[in-house]
Amino acid sequence: MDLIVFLVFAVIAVVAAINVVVQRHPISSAVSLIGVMGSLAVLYLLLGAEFIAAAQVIVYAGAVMVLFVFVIMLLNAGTETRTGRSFIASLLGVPVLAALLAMLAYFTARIYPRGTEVRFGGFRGGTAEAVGRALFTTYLLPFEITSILILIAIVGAIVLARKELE
Amino acid sequence: MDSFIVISLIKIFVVFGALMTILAYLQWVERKVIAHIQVRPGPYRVGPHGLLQPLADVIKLITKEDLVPPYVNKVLYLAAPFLAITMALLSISVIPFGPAIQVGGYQTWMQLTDLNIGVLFILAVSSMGVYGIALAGWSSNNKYALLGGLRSSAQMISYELPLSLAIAAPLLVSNTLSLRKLVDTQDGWLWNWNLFHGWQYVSFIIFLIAAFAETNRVPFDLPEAENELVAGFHTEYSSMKFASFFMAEYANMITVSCMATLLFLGGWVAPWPAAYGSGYVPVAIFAAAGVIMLFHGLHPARRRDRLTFLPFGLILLLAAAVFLVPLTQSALLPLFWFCAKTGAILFLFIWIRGTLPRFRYDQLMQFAWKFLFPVAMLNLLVTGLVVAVFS
Amino acid sequence: MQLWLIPILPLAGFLINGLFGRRFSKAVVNTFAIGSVVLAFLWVLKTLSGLGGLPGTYTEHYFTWIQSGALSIGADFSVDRLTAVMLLVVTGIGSLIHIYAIGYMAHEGGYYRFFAYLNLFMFFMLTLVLAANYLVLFVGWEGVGLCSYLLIGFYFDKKIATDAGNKAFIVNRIGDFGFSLAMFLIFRQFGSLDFAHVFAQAPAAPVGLLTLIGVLLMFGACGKSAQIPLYVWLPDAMAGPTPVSALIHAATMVTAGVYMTARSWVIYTHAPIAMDVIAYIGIATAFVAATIGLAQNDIKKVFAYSTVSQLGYMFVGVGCGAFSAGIYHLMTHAFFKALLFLGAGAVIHSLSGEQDMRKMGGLGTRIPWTCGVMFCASLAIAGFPFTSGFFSKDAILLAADHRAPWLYWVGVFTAGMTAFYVFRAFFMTFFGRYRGHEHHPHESPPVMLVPLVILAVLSLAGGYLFKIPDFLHTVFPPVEATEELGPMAVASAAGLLGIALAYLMYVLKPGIPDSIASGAKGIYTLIYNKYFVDEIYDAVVVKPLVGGSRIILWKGADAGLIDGIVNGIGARAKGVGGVLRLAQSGNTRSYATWVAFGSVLVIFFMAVAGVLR
Amino acid sequence: MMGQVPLSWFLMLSAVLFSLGVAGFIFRRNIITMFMSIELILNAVNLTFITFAYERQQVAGHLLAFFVMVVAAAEAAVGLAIILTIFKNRGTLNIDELNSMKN
Repeated sequence: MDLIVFLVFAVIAVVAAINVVVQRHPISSAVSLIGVMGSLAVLYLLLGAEFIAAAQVIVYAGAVMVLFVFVIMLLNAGTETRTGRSFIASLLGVPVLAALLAMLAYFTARIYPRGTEVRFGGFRGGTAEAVGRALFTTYLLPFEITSILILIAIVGAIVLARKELE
Repeated sequence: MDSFIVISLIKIFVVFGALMTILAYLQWVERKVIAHIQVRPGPYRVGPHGLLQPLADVIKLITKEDLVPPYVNKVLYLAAPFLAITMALLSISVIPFGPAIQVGGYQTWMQLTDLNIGVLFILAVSSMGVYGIALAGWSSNNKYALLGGLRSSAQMISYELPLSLAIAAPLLVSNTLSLRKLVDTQDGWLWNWNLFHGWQYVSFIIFLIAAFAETNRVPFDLPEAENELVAGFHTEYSSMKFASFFMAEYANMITVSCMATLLFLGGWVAPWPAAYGSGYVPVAIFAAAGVIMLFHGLHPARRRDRLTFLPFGLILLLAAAVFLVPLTQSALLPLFWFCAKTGAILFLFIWIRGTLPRFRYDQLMQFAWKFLFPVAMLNLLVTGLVVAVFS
Repeated sequence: MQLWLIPILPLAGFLINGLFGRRFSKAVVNTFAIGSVVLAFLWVLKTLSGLGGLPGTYTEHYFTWIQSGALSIGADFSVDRLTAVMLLVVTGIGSLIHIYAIGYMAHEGGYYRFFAYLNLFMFFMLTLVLAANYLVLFVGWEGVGLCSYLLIGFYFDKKIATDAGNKAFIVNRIGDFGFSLAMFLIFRQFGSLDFAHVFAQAPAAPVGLLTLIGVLLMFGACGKSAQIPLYVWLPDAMAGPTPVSALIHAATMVTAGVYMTARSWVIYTHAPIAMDVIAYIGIATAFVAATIGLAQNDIKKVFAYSTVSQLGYMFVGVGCGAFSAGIYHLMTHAFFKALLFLGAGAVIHSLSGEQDMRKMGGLGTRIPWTCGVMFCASLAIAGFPFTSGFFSKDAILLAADHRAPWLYWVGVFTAGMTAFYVFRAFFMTFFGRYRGHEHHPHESPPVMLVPLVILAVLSLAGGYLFKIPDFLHTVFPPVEATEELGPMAVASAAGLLGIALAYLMYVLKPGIPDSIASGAKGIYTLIYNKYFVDEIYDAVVVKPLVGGSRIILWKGADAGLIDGIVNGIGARAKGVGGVLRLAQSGNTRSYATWVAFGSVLVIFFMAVAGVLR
Repeated sequence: MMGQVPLSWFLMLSAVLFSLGVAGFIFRRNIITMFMSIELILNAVNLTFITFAYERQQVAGHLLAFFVMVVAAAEAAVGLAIILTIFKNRGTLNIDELNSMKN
């Protein structure tokens, strides 16, 4: 059961992610990315991270990606044009990527042999209560600092995007 | 394990069927109520008092030509209504309608599934609902649709904040994210409801206002402002795809009404304990309604209504009798109270649609960001403080 | 006891006047400037009375200022009897001069600036005096140097004033160089700069090193206290306002060298050669300056050379082991020299800025109060019996006699010359016929006269009232010299002789000086031109230095070497940059590719290094 | 039924998503798409955090993922504002044409 869930959503995630990269139109990419995020949320649930799964959907899919879609619509961004300016990217891109993926896969497989297995309900520490408790005790300082970060981001975004007053 | 799946499947079918019927008839109710507010009869031709009107509408929509305009982004154009209705229906799945019941030896909850984070789930799903509208507006390749879609998504994002904050306040009072436990904490008397017990009047009002905006209802139905945007994001949609958006809107209405009931009005809990006779309220109501029906049906001046009023009077009397049967009481009483409360809020939705004019767009945004959001924030702060001090 | 309050009060005055004084009225500036100094004086009195008899040293530690390896410098203040004397002199006379300056500076521009600088000077001077280690002392030392520079150049629109300021500053740097070297040696030898620590260990240190330290310290003191060979800045420093000359260049700052030498007495007593050097330099300075003073016509120049000469006396006292006598003379000199300068200032003030004595004369009847106080001061400096100068100068001469008779005789001769040139100035100013152009010489306002009168009383009776050698017996080793009537009488007689000679030459027979000047033309020209020391310095030191700098440092080192290196580096960087520029394509995707490539390399090397197991 | 999933599969999935994100960043020319690729990379990293949280049975990984989300949200707000400004000033979203740093 867990395996089926994993396989289904992992496949969805990978296919959607490939779609993000190969689609020529940004809005298709955005919709595919939402798909990736949604399937990742399900995988988070599988790993016992129910709060993070909800946050993933609310914050990422529900807020961040809406912003993306919004901007795409606002700018009426069309399909991208081919402008082969980067010699380096076309030359080194594919080998570097292949090497990166191969190395990541190789070391993952070597460091994490098939010993540990994930099953639904194997970790019950990811409830909203547990996360909230850790957030407001051990990690209070970083949490408060993020509020400052967000404040700065708000101010920055407003300053950047406002109409010129002059 | 197997029985769990079976029961779940049964529940899904029951809930889905009931929901579809309710959706259809909610529209009938709306037309009727608005008609009466405007002193006219409303649908009256199809069936007695227009009771078969929803069926006729459905048949019309299904049989209508499913037109896909040229120059649209096909994939997204087709996906958008599907996304909208899916997200709308998905949130129903975690809403509990009543307590645990015994069905032939199996105990089960009157709820499709219970999540520890039920409230968060609903928030998450409703935040995904934006895409249906935004993508519909964009993919239509029509400027009215695009503007409607943009307006709608901006409006939904804006009002999601006060909505979430208004939801958080009663959650603080009840100290849980599970919708079922939420109801349990409000058991007993009327004044145990979060609305009264936790002094959540401000939250309740904010929640209702934000809910109106979230569901794009009057007075916040800017995306569909006919005189500016034709029909907003679904200008280019017809047939079942149009019906999907329509159903999604009503499903969202039902969802937020259920949420209001669960969060503020005690869910399926009766206003006072059964020991003091709350169990006889539905009996009395149904019996009274039945008697009135029979009275009017037998009235010589209303011969046309004799065919419908007499049977319906009898059905209502029967319903009153069913509420007296102890076996069914345990299941039906909570359901009755839940539906009554939800229905009251749905009536409020319709009532306001028939009463209030539409906002201007800049007013709408200013109201959200400059008034509603700070008030909701302050309300949450005060609630948190009170809870922290008194617990 | 809150010692820190003593310097902080003038600092507060400085900050307030310096930052906001421009907008203040003169009354407000006065309130802060004089108020802070008078408060400091009162606080000194309260502190000293609170400390009782002060048998030992009272130290306050505020915070650790510098902590670096073995070096630990605390911001410490300490008070012993020596400090007490200095504190009273500095704040007391400082207060009087501040009050005097209200009247003197009333018509000058930059009023607030003047008082701000003066307060800043008080702050640094008190820091110098209160310091419990050499470095804090050095802070005060440099600080008073800075204030001296600022105040000498107070009339910054006059080139002569700014030049004099620069000269004072640069000459002092030479002395400070010696002081710094001395401090390095002290730290190297003793591992600390605290007075208590250093003096406790000094007796065990090698004599050669102590001598070196002593000579280097003395070199610093020579700069600050205007001794040969670094005395040249002090006469030029008279370009500053007269209260500055009185406060900084007569009463307090220039005595800092004497104070510092006396403070380091432990080092000197274990380095007899260094002490001899001090004594010889002191006597030479006293003599040379006195001879120059004989022929000066500028009233302030006369007193400037007199100051140099008297400082030489103090050095003689210190160099002869009579530290308390040196401090004694320091104090009495502060009284009468401040009075002389302030009186001269009053004269100059009454003549609207005239400083040339040849254009004065006959002022005794017109400004009788000024004349009276000047007479008191002149008597004191001439060592007239039972005035303050008599006691202190005799104490020094007795010590010198005990050390070496020739020192004593030169000292006596110098004392006679001192009496002569001071009374020469007195008679030229107040007697005879008025030779100036100012029609209405006017008496100074009371705000100037009151401090003068107080100082006059101190000049006459100060030596008797404050028996410094008795007071300081707990600080310094006892002086072996006993009070002998003979040498005392001789010294007094020399003074009286000088006075009489001056009376003869400048009152009774005014023709004599000119005939002497024409008779001994060579000598007269020599001393009139201050032995051509400035010219010699210019030829021997300044010109070669400037020339050498121009040729070697500027053309050779700067233009050739340094510019070459800098330009070379620039050219190399440009070359390297030209290669690296190829990587900076401005194309984000290329950058991203490089980053990915780099991370692949990182993973690869991590694997090679075995980090990934 | 073989119902359990090896932990490494999650990590493999993460690696694949990460590489796809990098690929998107390198090969796409639209700034918005590149930006979305960054989001994809962040998501891939978040998956590893959650996976490790499961392996260690500690909630710290979830918090890290949470902070990543917060940062991503802030980054999206500012980044998209920058993109808006770029578009306003330069009239293009093609990264290859935005090379005024060169020369």
